[in-house]
Amino acid sequence: MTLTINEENRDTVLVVSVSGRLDGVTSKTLDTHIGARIAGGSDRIVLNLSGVDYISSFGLRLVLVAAKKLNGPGRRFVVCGLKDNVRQVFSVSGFLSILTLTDTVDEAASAASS
Amino acid sequence: MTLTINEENRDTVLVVSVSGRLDGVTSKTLDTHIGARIAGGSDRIVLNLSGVDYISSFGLRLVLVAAKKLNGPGRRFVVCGLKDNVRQVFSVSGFLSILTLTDTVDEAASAASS
Amino acid sequence: MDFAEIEARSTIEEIDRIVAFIDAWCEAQALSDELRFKLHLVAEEFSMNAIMHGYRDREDGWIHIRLVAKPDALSLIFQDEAPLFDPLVEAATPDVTASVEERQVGGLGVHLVKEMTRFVGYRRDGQRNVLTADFDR
Amino acid sequence: MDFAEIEARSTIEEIDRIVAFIDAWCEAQALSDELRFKLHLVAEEFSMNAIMHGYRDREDGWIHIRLVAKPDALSLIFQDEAPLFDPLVEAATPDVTASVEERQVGGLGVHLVKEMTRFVGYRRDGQRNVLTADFDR
Ligand SMILES: Nc1ncnc2c1ncn2[C@@H]1O[C@H](COP(=O)(O)OP(=O)(O)O)[C@@H](O)[C@H]1O
Ligand SMILES: Nc1ncnc2c1ncn2[C@@H]1O[C@H](COP(=O)(O)OP(=O)(O)O)[C@@H](O)[C@H]1O
Repeated sequence: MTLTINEENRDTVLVVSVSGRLDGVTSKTLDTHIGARIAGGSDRIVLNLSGVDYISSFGLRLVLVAAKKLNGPGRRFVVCGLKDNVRQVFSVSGFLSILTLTDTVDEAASAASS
Repeated sequence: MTLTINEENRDTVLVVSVSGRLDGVTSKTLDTHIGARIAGGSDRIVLNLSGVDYISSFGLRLVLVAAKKLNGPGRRFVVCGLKDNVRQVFSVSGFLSILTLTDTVDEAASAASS
Repeated sequence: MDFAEIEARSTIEEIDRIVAFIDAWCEAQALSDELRFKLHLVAEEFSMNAIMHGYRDREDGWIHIRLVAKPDALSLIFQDEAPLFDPLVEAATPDVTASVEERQVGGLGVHLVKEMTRFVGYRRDGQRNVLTADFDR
Repeated sequence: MDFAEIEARSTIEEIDRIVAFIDAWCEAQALSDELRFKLHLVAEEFSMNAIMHGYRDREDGWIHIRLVAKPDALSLIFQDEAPLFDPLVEAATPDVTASVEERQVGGLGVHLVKEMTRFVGYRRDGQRNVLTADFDR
């Protein structure tokens, strides 16, 4: 398995792009990574999942944890680039209606900087 | 920055290949990942650093933590593929003499399976 | 009727082998990406629950997965020898409409399994928990 | 004499900006990979110590880094306004010969800085900690 975490600062927004499988182990890894970024002061984060083909309940957990941490004034958490199977998992879990979601990274970055 | 964690099982050995910078944040991320693998039962691990151009004291910390966890009967931790700058950091910290190190992944995997 | 099976121990380390096993079978059966995705998901949720909750800290527990292809359906049969637990009855149903603040973290595994299958059933068979998941082809 | 400077706040988030700042300067000065590596290392160790230990939970602390190129040397001057702390005297010297079992985790940052520089000095300047690191070109 390969997990890649790529980060790019776009003004005040940190774009975290992930590729690979978000399973029980890698989700915990990514959770730690994003948790460290938030603790380190990144309060506007885009999570780009366009490279993620697989997500289980562990992946949903990390997404919800990040959304909770970044819920509040001056904080933003936007998820983008869901592939069909990932979108279905978000959909049946009710995540499509409670999270801010966009198709592209550009849309996500502008939503997160607003 | 980009952190890539690639894993491959070679018989009883898990080869974890890392690319990117091992700084204060990414070292914690990788520490969590390897910690989850060890907790999950992987007790023979090769850490391939051939894709790592930069390591700070935080990277050394994670390497030592993994070496401590995998120190004992039936357990193996082998590090391979150090680039020059990374090797110098290992050298001045005394890590070259206390860790099992090899040049190639193949050598590391066979050292770890013995 | 085509089928394949794998036995594993109750450690997270075994998940990679299970993933490779499912991939190989999906390849051989020429299944769609969607079905492959669902098989991976259900296998992971069942396996991780058995490892983390069923066997808890035991690493020598036994896990068994069988995949069966029928003309119009697929089945995944999961077995373990952990203490009796029927997740379909016991696991709380998550409130999938709650807002981010209100929403509980966790408890989505069994829910996802129910959503991703046509049918999912539990039975206790002697010392074994047996979970069966059926998918439309 | 060529120089460049950057001001940052005492958050880990700022490390990326510092990294980019050093990269740009090394590029402009056409420095070797080895020198670039050392500048990154020393800047990260100083900055992380100021953020984590000096300013502790304060995110609005002030950090300043100046890079200076002389014909035969480079200097990195690091300043913060955290409480007085001389790492060159106060930080314990790690036992780099201890075995894996005996070896303490941590405490290598200041040691690496000493090893990677020709000279490193500390002084208190009013409310400021000033660390100077010199490198051979
Ligand atoms: N095999 C099992 N044995 C014992 N308890 C289980 C088992 N599977 C699930 N559970 C319990 O049911 C709960 C819900 O499971 P699940 O829906 O998979 O969500 P999660 O594991 O993320 O909490 C778990 O938290 C656990 O308490
Ligand atoms: N700026 C600082 N202010 C206060 N204490 C510091 C500072 N820098 C370092 N220290 C102390 O010195 C110790 C050694 O630092 P260092 O060698 O960088 O290793 P590490 O940070 O990994 O423990 C730290 O653990 C900390 O207690």
